[in-house]
Amino acid sequence: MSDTLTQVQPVKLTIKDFQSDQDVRWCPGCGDYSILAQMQRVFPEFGRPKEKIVAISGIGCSSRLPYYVDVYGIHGIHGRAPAIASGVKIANPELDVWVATGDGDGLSIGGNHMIHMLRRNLNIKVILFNNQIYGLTKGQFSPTSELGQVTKSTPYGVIDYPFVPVSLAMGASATFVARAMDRDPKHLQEMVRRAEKHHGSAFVEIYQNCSVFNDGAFFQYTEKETRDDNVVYLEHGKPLVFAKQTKGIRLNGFTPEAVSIADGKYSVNDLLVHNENDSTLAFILANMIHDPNLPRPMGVFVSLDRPSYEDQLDQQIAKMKSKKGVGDLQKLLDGEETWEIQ
Amino acid sequence: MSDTLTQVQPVKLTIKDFQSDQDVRWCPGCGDYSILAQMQRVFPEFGRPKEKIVAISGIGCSSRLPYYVDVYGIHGIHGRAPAIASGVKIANPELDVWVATGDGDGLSIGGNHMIHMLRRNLNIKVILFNNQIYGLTKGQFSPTSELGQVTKSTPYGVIDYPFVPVSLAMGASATFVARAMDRDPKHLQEMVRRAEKHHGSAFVEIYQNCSVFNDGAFFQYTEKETRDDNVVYLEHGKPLVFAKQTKGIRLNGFTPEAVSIADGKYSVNDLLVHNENDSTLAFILANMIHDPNLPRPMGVFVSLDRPSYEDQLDQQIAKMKSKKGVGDLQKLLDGEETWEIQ
Amino acid sequence: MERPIKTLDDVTIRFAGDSGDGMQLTGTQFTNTAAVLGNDLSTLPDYPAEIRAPAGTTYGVSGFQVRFGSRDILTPGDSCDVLVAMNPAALVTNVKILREGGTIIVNEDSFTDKNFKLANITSNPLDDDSLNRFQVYRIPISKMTASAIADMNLSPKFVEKSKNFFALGLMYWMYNRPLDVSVKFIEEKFGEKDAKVAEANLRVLKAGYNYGDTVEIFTTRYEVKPAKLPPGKYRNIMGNVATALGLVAAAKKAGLELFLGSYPITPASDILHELSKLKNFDVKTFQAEDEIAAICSAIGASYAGALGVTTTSGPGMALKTEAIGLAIILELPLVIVNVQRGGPSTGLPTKTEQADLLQAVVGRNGEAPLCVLAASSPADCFDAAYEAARLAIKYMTPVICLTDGYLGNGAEPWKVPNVNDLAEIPVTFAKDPETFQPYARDEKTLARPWAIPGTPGLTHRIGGLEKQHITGNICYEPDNHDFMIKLRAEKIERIVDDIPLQTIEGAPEGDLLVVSWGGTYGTIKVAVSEAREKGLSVSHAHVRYLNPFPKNLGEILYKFKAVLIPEINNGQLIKLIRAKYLVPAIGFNVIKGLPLRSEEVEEKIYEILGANHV
Amino acid sequence: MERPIKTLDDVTIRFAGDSGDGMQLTGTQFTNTAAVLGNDLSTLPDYPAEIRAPAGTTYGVSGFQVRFGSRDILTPGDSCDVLVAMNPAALVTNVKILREGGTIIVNEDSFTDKNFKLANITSNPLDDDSLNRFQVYRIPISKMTASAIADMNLSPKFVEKSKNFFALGLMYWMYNRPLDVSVKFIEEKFGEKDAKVAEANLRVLKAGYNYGDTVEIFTTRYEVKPAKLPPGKYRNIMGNVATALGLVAAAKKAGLELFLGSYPITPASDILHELSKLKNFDVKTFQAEDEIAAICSAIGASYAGALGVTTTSGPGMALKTEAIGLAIILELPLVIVNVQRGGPSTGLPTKTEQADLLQAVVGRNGEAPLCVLAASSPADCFDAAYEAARLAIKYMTPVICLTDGYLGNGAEPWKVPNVNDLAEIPVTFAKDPETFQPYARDEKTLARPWAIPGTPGLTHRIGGLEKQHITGNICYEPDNHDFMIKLRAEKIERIVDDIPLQTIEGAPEGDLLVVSWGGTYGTIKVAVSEAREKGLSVSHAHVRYLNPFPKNLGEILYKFKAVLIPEINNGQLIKLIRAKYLVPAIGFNVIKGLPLRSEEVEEKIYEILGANHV
Ligand SMILES: Cc1ncc(C[n+]2csc(CCOP(=O)(O)OP(=O)(O)O)c2C)c(N)n1
Ligand SMILES: Cc1ncc(C[n+]2csc(CCOP(=O)(O)OP(=O)(O)O)c2C)c(N)n1
Ligand code: SF4
Ligand code: SF4
Ligand SMILES: [Mg+2]
Ligand SMILES: [Mg+2]
Repeated sequence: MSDTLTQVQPVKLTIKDFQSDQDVRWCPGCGDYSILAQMQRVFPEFGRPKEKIVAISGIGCSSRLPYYVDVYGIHGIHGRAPAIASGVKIANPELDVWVATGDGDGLSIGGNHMIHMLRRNLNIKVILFNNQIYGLTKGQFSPTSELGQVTKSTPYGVIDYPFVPVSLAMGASATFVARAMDRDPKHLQEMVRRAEKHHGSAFVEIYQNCSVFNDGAFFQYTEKETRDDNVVYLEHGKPLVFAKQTKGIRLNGFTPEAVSIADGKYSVNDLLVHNENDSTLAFILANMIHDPNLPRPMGVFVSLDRPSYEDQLDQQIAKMKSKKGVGDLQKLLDGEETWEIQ
Repeated sequence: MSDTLTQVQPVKLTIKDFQSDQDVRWCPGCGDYSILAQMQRVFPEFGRPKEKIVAISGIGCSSRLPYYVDVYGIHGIHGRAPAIASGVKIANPELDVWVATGDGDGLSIGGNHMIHMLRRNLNIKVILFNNQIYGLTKGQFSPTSELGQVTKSTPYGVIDYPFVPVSLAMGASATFVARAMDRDPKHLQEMVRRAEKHHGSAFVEIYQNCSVFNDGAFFQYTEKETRDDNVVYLEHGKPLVFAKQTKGIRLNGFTPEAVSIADGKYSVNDLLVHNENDSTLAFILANMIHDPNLPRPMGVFVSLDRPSYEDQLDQQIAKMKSKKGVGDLQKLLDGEETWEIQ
Repeated sequence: MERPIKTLDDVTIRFAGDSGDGMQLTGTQFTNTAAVLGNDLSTLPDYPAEIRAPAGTTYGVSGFQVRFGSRDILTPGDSCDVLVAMNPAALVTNVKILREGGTIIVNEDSFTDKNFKLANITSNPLDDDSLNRFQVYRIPISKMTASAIADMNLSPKFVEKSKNFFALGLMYWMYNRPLDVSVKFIEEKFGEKDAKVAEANLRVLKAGYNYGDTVEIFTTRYEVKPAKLPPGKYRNIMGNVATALGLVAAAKKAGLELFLGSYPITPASDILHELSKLKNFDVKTFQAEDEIAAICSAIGASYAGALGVTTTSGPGMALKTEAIGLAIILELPLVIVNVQRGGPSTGLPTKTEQADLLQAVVGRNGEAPLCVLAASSPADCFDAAYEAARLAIKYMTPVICLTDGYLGNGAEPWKVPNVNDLAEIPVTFAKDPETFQPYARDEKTLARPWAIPGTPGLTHRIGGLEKQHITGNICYEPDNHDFMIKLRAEKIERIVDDIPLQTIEGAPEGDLLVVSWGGTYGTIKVAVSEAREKGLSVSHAHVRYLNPFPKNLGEILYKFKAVLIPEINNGQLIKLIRAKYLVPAIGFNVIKGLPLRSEEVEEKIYEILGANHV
Repeated sequence: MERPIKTLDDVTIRFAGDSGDGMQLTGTQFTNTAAVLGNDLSTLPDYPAEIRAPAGTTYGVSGFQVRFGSRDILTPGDSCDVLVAMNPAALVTNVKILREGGTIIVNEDSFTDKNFKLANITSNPLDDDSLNRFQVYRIPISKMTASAIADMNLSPKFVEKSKNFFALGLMYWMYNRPLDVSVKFIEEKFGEKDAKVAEANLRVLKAGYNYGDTVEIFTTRYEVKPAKLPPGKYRNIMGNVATALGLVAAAKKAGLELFLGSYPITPASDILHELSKLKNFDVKTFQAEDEIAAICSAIGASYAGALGVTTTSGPGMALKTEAIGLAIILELPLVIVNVQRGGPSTGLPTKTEQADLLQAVVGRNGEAPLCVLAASSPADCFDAAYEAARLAIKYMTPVICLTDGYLGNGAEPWKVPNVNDLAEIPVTFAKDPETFQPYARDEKTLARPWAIPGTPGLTHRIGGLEKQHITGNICYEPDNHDFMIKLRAEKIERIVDDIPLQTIEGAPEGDLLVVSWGGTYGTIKVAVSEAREKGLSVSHAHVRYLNPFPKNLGEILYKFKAVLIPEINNGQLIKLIRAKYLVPAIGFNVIKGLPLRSEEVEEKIYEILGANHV
């Protein structure tokens, strides 16, 4: 079912090709603009005709994304994008299917479809805009809002312990999990590229600033002044260093610690080396979120090989066709036993 | 809100007190009988009046459980037991709330409610009957069915990669996760006891034999002849030994290995020691399922301290009452600004 | 021993026993044999919601009723002629539907004190006067079964499990039927895995047959001649299988792949099971995590250019409500099959009902019109599903196809269509970037174009927000909204020009018109025919298209002095008809989880027409 | 400078600007001041689905219409007298509802080429003839704002954000209103956090006021005297707040804790926001993961002895369908509030509509009857919610309370009830183990007992399977099912004896009866009054109870020659009325996401009665 038959030459497109004729309607200063731009920037690199790409979303500010990318798309209903996308992908595995969703859409009402899609490993790419708030409905807390956060529906603070989206995806046996930020465009682009390359479900959480209802929620990670100290970039096979190479992460048992590698006690050799193929390590890195003294990891947490759902389905179909022959409708209707009445 | 005020003396009840007047209607040989019996056996130990206990379920063979236990109960709709239970518990935190669910009910249609309940850490106990099949609807695959399993809806074998319920619960930041088996009643009783003792959401997966549609799925773990070799019991602070103390589990990096401690190469001191308070370890143990050479862990994977949802809510209420005073309805209706018309 | 053979027009047998006794299999075997012999027939499986409730209890009783005849068989029968009861519980729960003078065959061995207790009876009904009105045969079925295979060294459990074949063999003897259909079945089903099991079951089957032949308690055998059905090729078919085949056939005729997104639920699951076997027909079945994902995946598949289908029953249908609204505003083809069951809520999951009609027609948020039609018999499920798919594709709309538990599980002979004779289902995908507009309209049908991903130059986005006429862009304009709501309604209304006029059985005017829909077709046809034979002026209109109604339905209604609408619900079609046509229709509503009985409908007809009973 | 002051009966002002321009706040401030001055009033917020679409675009325009008067104000006005337009987009999108000769006040500074382009216009409308029919005032609002706070060293962004206070001040001057309500507001809202911000906003507000006073372009000021409302204590209230208060009041009166399980959705979220503030009233709000969990948690809470409530809008209502069926068969009290919005599907999320009525009444699988009622004005949301809770508790049933986006977001003066005067809501929990049966019935209401966990001796289990009469045990008996379905229906029917008779405004018989429900009350009352004043024989019946209908509704309908049912849907109440009473009612259906206009209804009345227009 590869489309190399119909499409020998990779297509040359530019960012312009991926801009639709619809006006972008997000608030000024919204992080969604950057995410959209990075996707539009990276999509041409894939060398795929844009008609082979489908963007599916649910409901939320973030879920408006499909309108703005000039590919095929469905702006679905709240939380159901992974389910709609699954149908698209299974019906036509030749299509590149992207899901745009939010922390509410993808993890609250749509949490179940998300985890089931991940375990099935459908070759679908999820971009989850995490702004730790419900934007479109004007500021209620979401499943990633922080304890104590004051929102429209929690005037005295959130008491719901938040999900760690990366951990949840790991728990659901996801084969590709990454994290990026709206305000680090280069790295975000790279994560989009990596997601595209992965054969299977790719789950990319993006820290996204909601300038109206949760402004600055991620500024400690995203802003130039504080980013170095508070973010550690994950690179496969490389030690975890941050703070301009002055600090690093080492493991104490299963517990990650931030250590200085500038004062001589520890060197780079003592540090944890990232391994994208190790899901336990990914789980450890995901849980760094719980320790305020640790920087926030960005990058690919895990990337594993596992057959995709639609490949297996197509194999099953091919196998049954070769075993039983291509189905003959008349025979099927006749069934096993017929009789004639004259 | 503790009920010590109203209830000084613990109540003395027996197994009979927890048997309802309804005929039990499971198939002969079904593992559900044992689970029911162990719960009825352990409940009297809690010293709680049975009227303070509520059992909530969804739909499925397993979800019939509430009918058979003489406590308060709701046989709800498919997948929604955790949501119904949340309402019961929040409305009256004095009640002990138990959820009975199946691998389909609790992880397929009800997966979202399950993970959200776990992250909120409502003090609710979940008994998940995992028979790796849809029993009540006569034999379709479930989210825990194995790859390749032939069922009514997968005549050529399952291609959906299964959930590992324990991992999923870990990914959802559950505070208590355990596994037991229908055919090991003593251990199952112990897990029920442990769940009750935990203050917060407790998730107990039980391997349960469906004698009609998936007979023997767990026999390698549950049956006398093979159990010793294929099961390792987790005990806090103790090394992981199995096969009549002849083998154990050691960690190679993050990877568990089964080693002999009988042939002198390794001793008990080389083995992994269980620590219920370590969620990384729990994740590693959960993933042992993927290695067919490893025994299946049974017991408490993790038990963590975290405030329960309803405790925090009650605190918030108490705080607001002391801050604003107990609400005065007339004042509330009047609002901030009224005017009189004569 | 030769016995006199008496010829009968039709016979109704009910097999009843424990859920574990294999009554469904026994009934199906008897049915298949009757079908192959050319009888017309109709079946009614009737099983409990528990998989296999404890043996011997009344709530664990599973029944299978089959009516077969040499004349037109329209219903599985209001009452039965023969009751095969494998234990006391089966006897006590089923005897009330045995006709006066009917035959009871019991497994005498099961009439033990323990079983009386389980059946909630205090004494042996075989020994008191309670069965005086019937002909009772006490047969030691368990013992006979055991002795038939005594030398084979099989477990007592096996013996217990195969005794149904003894009963089946006996019935074959009694109704003078050949064993070969069941012999073949046993050989195929068990033969491959375990020759011994096959051998044992065959022996038991034959032992039952021979028992009738040998033992001198049955004085007569019966014969039911083939039915004079229209010429053609026939097969026996269950409603759910027919639905599955109708969907496959429609997809093939349309040149589309069939995609089923579904979630198991009784009594609809068999459609999923059937379709999941058809991988070599390019049928893709996706068992989703729930009904919402199921329908959403089907919507996605339709967008991608497949024929998206979702199948479910009551509670599952409720869950699909929101997504159906999405499909309506997206204007994508989608077939939604609802195999109705007893409600409300979980209700009576294994029983039949017709109480989801209003939900289908108007049960959504916002103005969300779609096309609704219903099947009228098990075999008709094929045509209904096929037609639903045809309309869905032609009008770019979701279509709800209603069947029910009785239709889905019931069976009857089906005249197999020739594939070439099936209605064409033309599909034109949009191709031209110059003229393409996502919400442009076909002048006649008002359908919008179907432009599938992969088509060069047609990238476009659709969604659940109100859309601008023609462009499909998001549009909050007040006038556009009013226009679009009315346009979507008009599109569904226009289907009226694509569907047959309402037909009527009986005179086109008169004292009473009985209007029915769905699975009650057979019952009501019988009731009306009987009443007409008795000289009453009564006709019958069975409405297949429930939204929109056929163009001439009003005219028909106005020609009768009274209108009666019997339904297995508390009055649903009647609401739609009264609202639309303002006729003072009368309802007849018996909601017992079972098909209506022709007799009770007949009585209602007499009551309305002031005629004398019988 | 003193200007002549002209007294007016009522005035409608529409504030319009970018979503970021604070028009909702401005409108609300003006409203609050009018309320405190004792005007009767009605408001219509009208905002886009985008939070803050790019500045200057037409789809980013947010509007707030307020009508205030010295006489009865029943609607926010079909057209407005004054349009305050903060930019060209606001002008072009709103000018069509300005009356001939009306006043336009524009922020002249925003009339730039860039903004013309964003508003899709090619030339400056202030410079061509297009506004000839209006009185246009071009005011450099941005500049004036900037200069008012020039010395304060605030960012240009701040200046932009506070210019709405200039417009507000100007309107206060024009309508001769005091500033103190808004002064207090500004001090409280900003004062605590940032005294400078408060100071700046106050300066701008006053600058606007003084501008009117000083600059010689306005020749007249207007005055609107207090309305002659019935004596009592009044406050201004929004519909969603009134709903929240109605629920709290009912719970308190019943002696129950209030439990709200909800999931945010426009335009219902404000009810959740309001209730989540009321922790010190023992109100527990649970923001669930979705609407299904929301209603299920409320069902659980009711079982545990709280008053379970769930609030939502269209798509969320659809998702609750299955669980509503459960609540019906469990027979637990439950209030379901649906703040209807434009559909189908996501539809027009911020606009109003009445298209969920049929869904409420019959949109479920199986026979699942419940009680449905609707609020008729923002303040009436209190009574409707209160009454819904009363009936839910008394009849042990879910009750659907329908409001809509217009009611929920709109505001009006509310005569605050005295808590002691509110209807009693007695609650008796079952206590007696000797007599307790889960599905025993109150003779009069047919309600089953409410037995809550914790009660000694009453352990029992309920569920979604059909249950046996009295015991509540699972029961698959055919006759029991029929009986229970009819019993549940009968219970809801009996509510008829508990609700007021249908009232009628106008003569009790005549040529035309206009029937309305829900949020169209005011509009239709105005239309009917106008027509009656013109001598036509027309009356008005506004139906609050939609299931069951009041006992005398049929009688009332039959007394009129014609019946007109205007609805903001494609004909829903009309279906129920035609089906039940067989009257040839005529529909009038304008579905624009906006309240109906009295004028168009009036015209329809003239059309039906063959009367001359005006
Ligand atoms: C069934 C349903 N429930 C609720 C809503 C209302 N709703 C729309 S978007 C949204 C949450 C959006 O949050 P998120 O996914 O985080 O997106 P964001 O706006 O923050 O990007 C909600 C609750 C809806 N549209 N449909
Ligand atoms: C909304 C809805 N969808 C589907 C069903 C049908 N159904 C009932 S139980 C069940 C699955 C049961 O599987 P599981 O939870 O594993 O329970 P088991 O019977 O195996 O104990 C399904 C699909 C239903 N009752 N309601
Ligand atoms: S509300 Fe927040 S997330 Fe939504 S568009 Fe505005 S800034 Fe972005
Ligand atoms: S079907 Fe399976 S799970 Fe259900 S009762 Fe029977 S044996 Fe148990
Ligand atoms: Mg968000
Ligand atoms: Mg199961």
